[in-house]
Amino acid sequence: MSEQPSMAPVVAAPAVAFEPRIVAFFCNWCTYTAADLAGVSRLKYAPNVRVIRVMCSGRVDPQFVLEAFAKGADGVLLGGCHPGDCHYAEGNYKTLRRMRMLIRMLKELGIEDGRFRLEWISGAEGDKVKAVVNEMTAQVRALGPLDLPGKFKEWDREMEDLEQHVNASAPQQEEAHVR
Amino acid sequence: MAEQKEHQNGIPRIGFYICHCGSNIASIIDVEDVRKYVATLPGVVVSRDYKYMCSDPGQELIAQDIREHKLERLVVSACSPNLHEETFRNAAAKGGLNSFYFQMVNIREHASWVHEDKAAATRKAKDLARAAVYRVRFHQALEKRKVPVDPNVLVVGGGIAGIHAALTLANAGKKVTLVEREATIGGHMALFDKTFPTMDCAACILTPKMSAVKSHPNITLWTYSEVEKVEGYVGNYKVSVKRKPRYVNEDLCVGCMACIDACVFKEPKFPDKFNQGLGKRKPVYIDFPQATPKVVLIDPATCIQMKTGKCKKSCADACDRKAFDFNQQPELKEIQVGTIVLATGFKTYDAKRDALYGYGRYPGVFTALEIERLVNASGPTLGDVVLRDGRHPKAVGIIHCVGSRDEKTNKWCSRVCCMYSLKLAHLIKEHSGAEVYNFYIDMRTPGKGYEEFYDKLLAEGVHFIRGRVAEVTDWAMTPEEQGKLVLRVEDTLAGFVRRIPVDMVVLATGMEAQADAGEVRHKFNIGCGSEGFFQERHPKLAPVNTFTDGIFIAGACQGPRDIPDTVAQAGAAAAEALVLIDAGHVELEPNTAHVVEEECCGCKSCVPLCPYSAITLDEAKKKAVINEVLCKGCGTCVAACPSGSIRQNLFEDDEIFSEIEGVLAQ
Amino acid sequence: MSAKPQVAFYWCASCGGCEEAVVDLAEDILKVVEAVDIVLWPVAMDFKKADIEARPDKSITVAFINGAVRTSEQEEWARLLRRKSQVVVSFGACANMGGIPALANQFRREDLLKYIYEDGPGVDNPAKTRPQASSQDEGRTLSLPELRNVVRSLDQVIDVEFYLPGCPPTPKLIMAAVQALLSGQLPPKGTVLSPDHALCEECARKDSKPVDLALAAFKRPHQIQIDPEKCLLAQGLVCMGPATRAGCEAVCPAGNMPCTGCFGPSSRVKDQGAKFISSVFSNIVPKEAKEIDAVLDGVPDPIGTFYRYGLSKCILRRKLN
Amino acid sequence: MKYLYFPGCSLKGTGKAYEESLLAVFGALGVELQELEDWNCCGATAYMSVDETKSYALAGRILALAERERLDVVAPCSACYLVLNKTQKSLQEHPELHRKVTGALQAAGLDYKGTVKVRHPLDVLMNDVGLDAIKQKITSPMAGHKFAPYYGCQIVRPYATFDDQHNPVTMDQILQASGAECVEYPHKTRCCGGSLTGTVPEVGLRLAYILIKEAKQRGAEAIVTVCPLCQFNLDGYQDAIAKKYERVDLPILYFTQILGLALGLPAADLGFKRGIISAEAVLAGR
Repeated sequence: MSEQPSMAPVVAAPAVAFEPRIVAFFCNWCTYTAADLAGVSRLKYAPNVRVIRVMCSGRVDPQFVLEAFAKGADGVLLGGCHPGDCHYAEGNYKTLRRMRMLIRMLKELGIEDGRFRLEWISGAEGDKVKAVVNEMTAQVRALGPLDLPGKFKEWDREMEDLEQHVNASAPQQEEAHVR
Repeated sequence: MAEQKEHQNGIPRIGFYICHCGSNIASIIDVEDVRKYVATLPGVVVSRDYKYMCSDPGQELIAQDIREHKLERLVVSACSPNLHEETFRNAAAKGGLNSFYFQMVNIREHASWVHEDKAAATRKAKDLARAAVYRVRFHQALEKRKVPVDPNVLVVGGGIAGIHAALTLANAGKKVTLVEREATIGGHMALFDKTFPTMDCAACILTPKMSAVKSHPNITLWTYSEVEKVEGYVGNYKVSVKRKPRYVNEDLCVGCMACIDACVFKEPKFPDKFNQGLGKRKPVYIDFPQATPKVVLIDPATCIQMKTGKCKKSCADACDRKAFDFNQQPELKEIQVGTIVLATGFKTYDAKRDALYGYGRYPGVFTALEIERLVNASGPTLGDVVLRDGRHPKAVGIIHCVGSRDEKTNKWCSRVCCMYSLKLAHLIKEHSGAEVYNFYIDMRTPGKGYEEFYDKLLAEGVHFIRGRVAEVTDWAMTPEEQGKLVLRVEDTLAGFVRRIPVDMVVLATGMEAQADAGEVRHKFNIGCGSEGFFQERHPKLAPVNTFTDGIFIAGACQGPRDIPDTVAQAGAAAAEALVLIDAGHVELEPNTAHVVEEECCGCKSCVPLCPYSAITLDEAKKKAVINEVLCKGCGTCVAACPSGSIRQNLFEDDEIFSEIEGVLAQ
Repeated sequence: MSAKPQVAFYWCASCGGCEEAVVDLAEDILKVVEAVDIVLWPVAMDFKKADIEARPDKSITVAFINGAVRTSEQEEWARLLRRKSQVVVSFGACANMGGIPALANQFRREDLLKYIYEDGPGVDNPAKTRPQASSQDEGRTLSLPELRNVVRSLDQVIDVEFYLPGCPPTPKLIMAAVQALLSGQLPPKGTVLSPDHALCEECARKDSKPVDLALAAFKRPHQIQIDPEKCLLAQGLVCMGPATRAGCEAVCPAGNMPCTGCFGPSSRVKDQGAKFISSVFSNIVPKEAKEIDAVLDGVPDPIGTFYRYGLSKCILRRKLN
Repeated sequence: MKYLYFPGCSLKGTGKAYEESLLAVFGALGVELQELEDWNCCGATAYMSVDETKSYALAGRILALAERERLDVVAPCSACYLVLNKTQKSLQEHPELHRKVTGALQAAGLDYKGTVKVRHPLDVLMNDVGLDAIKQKITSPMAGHKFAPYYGCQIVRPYATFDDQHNPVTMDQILQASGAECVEYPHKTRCCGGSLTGTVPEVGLRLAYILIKEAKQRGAEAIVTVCPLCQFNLDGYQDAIAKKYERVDLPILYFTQILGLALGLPAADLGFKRGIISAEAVLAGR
């Protein structure tokens, strides 16, 4: 059996500097409002975060975090109201609890610490949005690309030869079932 | 400009619109590039950019396209949905499309205003637009929920803001309950002698309104009471109010004050809170002659009967209406209201925090509020401006911006201090003939007649020294300074350091949020800004609304302001409440959750997660059920349902998953 | 060619339990044998690969394939059967989600081989010999299947029509599936052939589950005396029942053991482990990160617990390194 | 309670009375001080202005030695306290500097992670020992004595870690706990003249004179301080002050000396003899 280097990172040294893509889930009442406030205050921060609005951080299913990574996010930021400040009384505590477990799981699955972050940012903390986004962007930039879609493709490349081999013996008129 | 095309294999027909917002968006984001790009996305049949999407022609453009191009979904890239989501939902409806087939993209607050790199901001705008285009496919037709609005109103706080709001609502025929923590309404305004810049007597303009509150048939006045708990939602709040015991029956007392004369303490002995501790009162007391309601109360901490049970109770004997009840207990009242106006006011900055100004160390240092009482004709000295040792000051220094505009304490301008310092300067000079020095950083007099008032004070010979006082000290460096308080200050107009000896120092303390503003806002489920004042929904366009519908804020609980602004805001809050009441119902976002019965296994995982007890287990069917009226749409149960059997309108799993896919697709 | 439907059984990376499950049909198997012709069943009958290769494409009515896919040989068989069959049923937890073999996705292939052929406590291999895909022996070339870097579910290799869940699927579900296939009354492609709600529905302990679990500690089965009547979650055990599809009739809880999730999630859930976390941990007692962590310490192996059968189908698929 | 003790040069030289009284008082209160082994000069304020990075490395060495002991460091000298705190803070806030300094330290077989807490004796007495515990051990209260509590500039500025920047009160409260009275002394954080007495004596002497004169006028029988440099300045230049202005003759003492007396420790163990201006009046009857 030969060792194939297929677990190696897919992305070779990129020609242009790596710009992380961070997906953020912001709760409507605190963090989303804080991001609006940062805008109204014309604070300037890194353009790497894309915000998905939810009513409460409690709506954020750990599946969303995993899905964001799987679809190509280099980092995922989750923003909610400060403990005790949730618009829905206690949604953020529920978020905190489940995300503490998710953090363990991500660690076990080899996703570096800095790629997932949970922050409490109140509606008045536009400056904190700026600080957190800048800090996390720098941190993820230092970690480099995660590129799970690329990794998935790379992993499945080990099946290509055989797929072609089996397909080659298939009759032409038949539609092959193999993926 | 626009791209149009025919579509397409089962994907709904989507219209995309990107707003220039004048140059707010277009100067950073290449809107044409975004427009062209989005036109290539599956499902998009119209893609346009326009100068102001929110304008009438902008909205009309959408409505027309919906009709002409048979649009089935709508995406608008513009500002924050908190601002214009409703506008474009209406535009969709105008075109005959269900309002909720719409998704808004925020590229102003979240992109053009916060980024400088045009290419990166444009990339971000494309990503966000793509996310919305992917998402909107899954949107469903929804209707807003209508709930009735209880016409009764609760006003919390009986200062001038609460008084004005309560009277406005009551005059409009609504039933109002006014709850005040102190024994009397009137708030800070009741402490003042005169009001700037007109110098009309505060009592003269305030007390008629106070008695109007008391006598108004539509107002229930509960003083010495505090809100304990608030439950429910817009239009339907259930409020518990604790009425603290006065140990005097409010319905029987007529305020004759015979009991006060009869008290076993012959002389007033205890510091009088109303007079900022400058005067004394007895254990049975009334704050001031015009207190409303005019009902005495007993301070249990100083009353001998309350402390020991061994007093001859001459006060009770003196009461011919038998109003005394030493066993009175706190009473918990519950009321139903549809809307709430919060007017809980402010507290003044604790002058002790500026150690170098010597408050609490030098008896000659006063706070502005203490001076308000000293210059007040009905105050503890009947308007005589005297030092704590009884001497009359020959020179008085007023230090502005104490606890305001200070990096170390409060950064904000308290807005009223310049003006009230001028007022006090005038009154002190008038009452005592003393030389008065104002030490200011900048004079801020933006208001009708305010600058003119400043001019008048200059003409009166009040001294103005531009400079922040470094310290107040009793260290005399010259014989003239002996026995005086010396203010050391850099006179920034003259350009040198001066030492001004005075007898009395007045600290123009700024305004802060109430000490318990944090607790109060939790009770009412509203927000506070970083300075601790209640947070308005929008600083310009919704200044008296909060993030909780049906709860409005008025006066200095929202931020420092003077009486004219406070009254205007109280009127605005009352009007906002009236809008809801007169509409008779409110429309609620349809973003509630529901359980799909045939999918639910009845595991109850969701039930305890709901803070509003909206989820219950149907014992017969063994399935969870969500009460839509109680559900506020946070989605916590949706995220937590282990078999994915709970759905949330507007935030469905497939909507969010496709938004994730869209934002990351390249 | 016979008029009876032609059926193939095949196994990939599996323990043989799924084969046992077929035998567990007991006398019902006679009805099956009567109704169909079995054209491939390596565990029981002597057919060769060449026999299958020789058949026309799509000439097999239905192929039941169990086991995860880890080697090139398994891949080849899967692809071959796909080509020759009209319907492929992914059979059992390993084929559906990677199963127990997929737990190997937590490790690099190199680390596994090194451990097994060099570092393991029972290994005596001073020459550090490892199996080679191709080697020479007395002039002949010997070949072995390639061990892939990733353990895959069957549908990550080939297209499949239906899934039979379970470790292994129960005879009842197998029989129902066979009957459905024979009758031609087929559900939509992609359907998992068991009820689409959570296991609690079928669990005798369901009513004893309190509304608010309010868990302050998690236990493992050997650490406590398990109450045979009471909801297992309520006893602090990690029971995956609420996040697991029904169909097994809660046999494990009935045997006083918590559900470990072998039926996979409902059709509404992409990632069983993530969803389970979201449900059970949202409602534990503490509110501070530190105290929360102390409770979570009671689940020492999160991946092995929440993805015992499903790591291939975890959204992240495997450990990155 | 156990702390590392960083004496610095002053407490071994001009401020010997401070060391003697400090050790005696802490001993009496059951607080153990373990002198840091192989300590070096803190660099004080002077070295900072000559070569900042090197001076950080110098102070960094002290912190690195201390980190190995896993104890808070007590730095009684105001200059040491300031320099060590400044170093600690700068290393924390500037990763590049931290890298340079640890580089230098590693060359000497040391390392600094940044975990050391630098404490002032006032801070320890107030927040760890507590006023109540002190009061309980007072056996000969200083009733009838009036002092001017003088903090100097360095322990409250620029970092006000345990007390108010402009009106510190910790020493006032400790002196009051010992039974003494404190006069209102608005000069408590004003400049003592510092190094100016050596460089621009006319300014330095004037500043020192103001402090002494004001304290006396306000009825204090001594200035009580926490800083060896202040003590040295105010005590040592009173002859020069007498020549230039007037003779004041006010004893300048350490707060530990007063507290020591109140704890019933013998005056002989508290370094009273080391002062230039005699403190006879304070000791009268003891």
